[in-house]
Amino acid sequence: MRADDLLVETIEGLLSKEVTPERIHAAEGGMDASLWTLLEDNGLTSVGVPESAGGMGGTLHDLGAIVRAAGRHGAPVPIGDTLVAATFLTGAAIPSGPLALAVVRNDRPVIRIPWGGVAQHVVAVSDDGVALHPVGSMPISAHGDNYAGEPWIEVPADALRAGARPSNAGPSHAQGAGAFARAMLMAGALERIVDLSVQYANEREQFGKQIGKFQTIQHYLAEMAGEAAAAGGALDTALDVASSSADTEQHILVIAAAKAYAGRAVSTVNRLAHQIHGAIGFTDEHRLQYSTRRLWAWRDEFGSESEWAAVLGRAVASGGGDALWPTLTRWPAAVA
Amino acid sequence: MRADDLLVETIEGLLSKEVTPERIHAAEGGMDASLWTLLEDNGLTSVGVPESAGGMGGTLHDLGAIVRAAGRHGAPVPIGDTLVAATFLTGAAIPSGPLALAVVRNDRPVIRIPWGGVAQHVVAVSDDGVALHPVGSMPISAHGDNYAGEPWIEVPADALRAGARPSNAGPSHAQGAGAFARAMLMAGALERIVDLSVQYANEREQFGKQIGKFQTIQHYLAEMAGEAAAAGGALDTALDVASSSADTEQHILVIAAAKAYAGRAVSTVNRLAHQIHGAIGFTDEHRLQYSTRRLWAWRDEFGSESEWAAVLGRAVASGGGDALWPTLTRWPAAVA
Amino acid sequence: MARLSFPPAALPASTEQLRLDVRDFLAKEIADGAFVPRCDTWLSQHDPSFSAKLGAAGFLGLPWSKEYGGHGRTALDRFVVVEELLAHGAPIAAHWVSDRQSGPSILKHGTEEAKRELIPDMVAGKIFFSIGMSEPDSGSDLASIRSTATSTGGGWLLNGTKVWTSQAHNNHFFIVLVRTTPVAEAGAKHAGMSQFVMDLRAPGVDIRPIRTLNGHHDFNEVVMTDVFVPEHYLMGTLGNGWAQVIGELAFERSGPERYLSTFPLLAALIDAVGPNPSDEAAAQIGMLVARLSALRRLCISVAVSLDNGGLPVTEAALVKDMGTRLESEIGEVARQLVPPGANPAFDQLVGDAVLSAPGFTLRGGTNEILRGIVARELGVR
Amino acid sequence: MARLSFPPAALPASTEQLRLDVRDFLAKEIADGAFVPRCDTWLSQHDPSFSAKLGAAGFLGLPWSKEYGGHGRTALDRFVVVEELLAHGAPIAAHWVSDRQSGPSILKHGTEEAKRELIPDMVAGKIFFSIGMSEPDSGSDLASIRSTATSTGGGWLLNGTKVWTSQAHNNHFFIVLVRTTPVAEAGAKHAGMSQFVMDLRAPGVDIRPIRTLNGHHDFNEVVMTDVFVPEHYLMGTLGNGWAQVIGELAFERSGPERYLSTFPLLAALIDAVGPNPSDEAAAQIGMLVARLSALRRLCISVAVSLDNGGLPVTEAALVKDMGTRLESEIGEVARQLVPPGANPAFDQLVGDAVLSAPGFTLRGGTNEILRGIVARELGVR
Repeated sequence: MRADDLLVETIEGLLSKEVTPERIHAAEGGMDASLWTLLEDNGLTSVGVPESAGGMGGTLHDLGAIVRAAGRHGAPVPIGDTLVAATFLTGAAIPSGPLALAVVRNDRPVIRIPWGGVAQHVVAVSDDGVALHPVGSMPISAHGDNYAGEPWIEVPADALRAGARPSNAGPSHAQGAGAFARAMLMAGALERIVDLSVQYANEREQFGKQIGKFQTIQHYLAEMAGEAAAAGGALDTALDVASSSADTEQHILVIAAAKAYAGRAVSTVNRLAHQIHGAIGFTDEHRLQYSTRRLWAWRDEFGSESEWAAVLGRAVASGGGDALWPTLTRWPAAVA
Repeated sequence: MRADDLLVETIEGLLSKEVTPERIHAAEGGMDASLWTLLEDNGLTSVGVPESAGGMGGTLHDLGAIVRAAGRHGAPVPIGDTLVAATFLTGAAIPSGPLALAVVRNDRPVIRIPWGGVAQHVVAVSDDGVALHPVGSMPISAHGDNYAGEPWIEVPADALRAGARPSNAGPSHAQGAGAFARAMLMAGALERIVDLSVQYANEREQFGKQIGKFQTIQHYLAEMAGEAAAAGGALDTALDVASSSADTEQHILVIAAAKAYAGRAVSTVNRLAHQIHGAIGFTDEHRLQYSTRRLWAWRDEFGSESEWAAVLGRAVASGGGDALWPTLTRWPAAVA
Repeated sequence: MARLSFPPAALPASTEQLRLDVRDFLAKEIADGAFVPRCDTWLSQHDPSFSAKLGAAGFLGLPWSKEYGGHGRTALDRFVVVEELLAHGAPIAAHWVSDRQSGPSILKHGTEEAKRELIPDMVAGKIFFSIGMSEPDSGSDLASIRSTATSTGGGWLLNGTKVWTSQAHNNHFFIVLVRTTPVAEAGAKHAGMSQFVMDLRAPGVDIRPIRTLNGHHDFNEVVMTDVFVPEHYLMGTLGNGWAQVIGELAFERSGPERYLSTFPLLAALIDAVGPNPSDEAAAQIGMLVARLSALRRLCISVAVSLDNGGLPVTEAALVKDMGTRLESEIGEVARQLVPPGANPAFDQLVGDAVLSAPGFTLRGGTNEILRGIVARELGVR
Repeated sequence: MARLSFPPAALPASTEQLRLDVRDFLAKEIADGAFVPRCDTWLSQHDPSFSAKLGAAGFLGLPWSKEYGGHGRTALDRFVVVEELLAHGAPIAAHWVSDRQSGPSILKHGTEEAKRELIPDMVAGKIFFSIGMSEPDSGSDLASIRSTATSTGGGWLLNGTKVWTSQAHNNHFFIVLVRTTPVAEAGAKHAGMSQFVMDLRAPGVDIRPIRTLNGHHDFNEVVMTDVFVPEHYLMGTLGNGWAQVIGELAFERSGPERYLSTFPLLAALIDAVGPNPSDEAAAQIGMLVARLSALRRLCISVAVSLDNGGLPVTEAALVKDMGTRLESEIGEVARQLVPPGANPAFDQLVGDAVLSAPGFTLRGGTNEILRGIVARELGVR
């Protein structure tokens, strides 16, 4: 399965034009409101929400393509979180404006909400169900930015639980949805970093030749391309399984694999990209760091690669060795 | 502190002459008896044993230098195990011939004894104390070779415990002593592999030039040299601390660090050495594999790198973060 | 910007039943004690009777034309069968080369006579092939081969030495790449080479073992001294051997054998750590599974692309580089999570993986060569 | 065969009391709230008052001659002090360059007048230096610099641009490498360069921030436009600048700041995982400790060798390559063993480590350059 080609063209064209380094820089600590409005006007902030609920319709693959593109360009808007948060508002009207997703874990008195600093509403998923809160009504106990300047807030868990409507979805589902959005964003950003690094390797000269002529740089690029491709593949598998498999227990496992792989890829790709770019890539004026900082931030949000790998590892351990291969061969699902 | 220069010259000269690939090959599944006799005749099989007990005397650094040289050359004799096993026979006469060391753990009914297949006696260390058994008197339940063709035996734990003389030393000390011997052997073998790889990189041509001219090969060699040097440094620290510090609890920690580092180094050094050597290094006729197979075997014996790293990690965890630096700065001991 | 292309792809639903059939077949074979799962079986576990059973069950020569005795199914059907065989650690070295590349080569380039003679018994799992490519000192520089074929009455006389021919001592034929025009005359290093089918039992063939550090005799040196090869064993066009060989590389490099060689160890590791691993042990296992799944995805994408007539040489190189490293690392993780000495069967699998690992990242193009291919495709040079 | 040499070496017993003195001093400062331990403090934590306290306590300029106000102790005494400062995450960026290399350079190459003027206040922790080496586009190719000094009445006029001068906006001077003879005249790329002490507050100096992705303003671009430098600020021999600079590299590359930049995070990690980690978590921490200990050993060996008059350039390069990778990996292990959000102080240290890590393996010679140096010494070229 794949996303709608026209949709992909639309989002790519729009972000290529709008998301300049200057605008990313200006949005740090907040978001790019005019970009958000443009996306909203184009209906891109409600893809995946059924038309019957006031959304644009579209498949999970469409949603994935939009968020991946946002990650590729470093779009400084909470498009990923908004789209996955909306999926928890079944049967309720979806408010306009950016949404943030709160995973109301039972073991934390205070919950950190990525993008909460600019969202209009928070979709809070707890064991009590799903609650929709205007951010303005929330008691905010702390706020700050992640490594990429995306503003989070912290809110007491009790306030987030209040007013929940019973739901089949619990915090682990919200953690999975947030991780899914991050895996989409990360797949895009990883691709971008490979492109930037190839370009730089062809432009930059040292010791009288392009650095791309050094074998070590070539091997770094190959390794980066491999990690980016594999992270993309893991994401594609998650999209396929989550949209086609009736076995919902598999959904969390393929998301786990996608987020774990993306996180793993960050270690290699960011490290080698900065090594290739040298000092210039370490400055805050270079394009590279808008992507690498996002990846460092995103790999921690909604569960690190080790946390998600452990989810996957515990599941396969409890199934036993003989069950691993049949599990793997169920993803990606065989399709006609 | 360092080993006696004359001793180092002696062992190096002797092993350089004797330990040919042909003799290593011929000894697989057993040992090189004439090499053993030569070492014994030169008094090298009882270095570290006090002259009062019929040994050659000498320091722990002397012992370390002999075993490291044995590792460097891949000497197919149980010199390392013999020398460290003898240290458990305090007050008893040390029998002639090779010794093997049995770590009689309480959680295993049967104990695997490295080099047991050619040793004359087994020094068995259990919670009951230290027992010295002629191998011929042992009920052998299984036997085989490690990856390097060094023959082990398995003996029921009860038979090994029998006849033990009470001792301050227990199985954890024996595990440490065996690991120490392995760390010495491994430091030597790692150095040898770096040398072999540099030599090969200068000799072998591909695509019309020496492969040592490829940047990737150069970087591999640098990485290998670093790992070998660090493993050697970790061993030197263990030798210093174990011979000078009155705080015996530190002994096991520096041995842990040395064995853990050596094991870690094997992964990198063996992998890159074989990658440099290509297909020829994978054949059983090439010198390289006498060293790499030994390292694969030794890193598992008397505790893998993860087991020893965990020993060290648990110790520093129980001490707390503030205690780490004072601990580290006690090794290597400051000396005049 | 050039970018590698791994279009979303999935195996067709029509492969599902076949997969279950193979799985049932293997479950019965394991239950009957026909084999114990091992690592790296496609190179090392040579069992003609098992291959014949697979042939009889219809699992060999799947995509080959029915005209010559094949099953007329697809390359993706074969992909599924191979995945199952590898994942279960079945002994498949006997028919491996025959089924993967020799059969397709003969069907593509062979003479009608050769097809009729050889293909039916290859489908039956009764005739086995090796590869005659590498030569002493050729290393990664395959174009530097020196073996020759010279025309003679009704055929060719072959001379020279091939190395690293796996299972030549157990197999019947190999397809050999030789010079048919000297470099000086051919004008270019890659010109003037041709491929032939050669009978490994023919007079003038001397097969000498190359033993490897894992204690195996999998490989051989094959010395050819005036070996007669009949005319109808010429493959394809005279002088076009290099192009024919290169065209096969994507097939050779992209298969599931490039990441599944140590799968049986991973399955055993899961049982060895038990159902309640620590978070950190679970994370290590989970990450191996995530990597395996991701690479499998890429590998399927390459297979589908090949099946659609694409030639994803670079993508295949990338999957092979990453997959073979994963195969090695499974051994490293396993031996650290489960110390040796407690379970001989597990230790055997670890030993397989550790001692065979150097081969994983050398055979079929070293990983350094592969990364160079990927980098060039990315647009640096 | 050339082999790297790390002779067994230990710090002299005479350093022991000094170590304890520094440790006591730091414990009191931490207890007084003078600083909170951070990562990478030698680059980023600029605190003139703390440096002055260290000066007053006698911990700066330790090996420098008493004739100029130094303490007449040894380089190994300084080594011990620096280890303690780094391990405790103390704010030492102000005096860092001054104490590590500018003071020794001035004592070795500076004029008598410069020594009398500058050294006493450097020992007191009141005058701070930066480094004037890199230029735009020079990258790893340091010899390609283009800044110039031309002779004028009683001194020199400096023109050009230096980049990556850490803390130039906070410090008083830098030692700058410039061309005093054009390449064409000098005859060789490395000839015709000279070193000067330059006042960063002199007319014609324009200091512009270079902000880095970790949000810091540690670095600057220093634009020199006809900056007058008095004759007595010439360092060493005119035209000998390159040799002087290269001679310092072993000192610059071998210090404990090449593996201790993230030590405070490792200590915090141990507390964060608590006294009873899982076997696998303990193994990860234990391996970091084993690596740290091994590298410290090698680093001490280099320091002792330097102190004995050796010039272990290659060994220093190797330690820096390995040490800076360890610094980065401490951050990676820490963030995976302890997920963020539970402990802001810990998260701060992780953030320090993760976002500063790219600099670790670039500054002072990239790790790729260092590995090339090591390989050449091993005998391949």
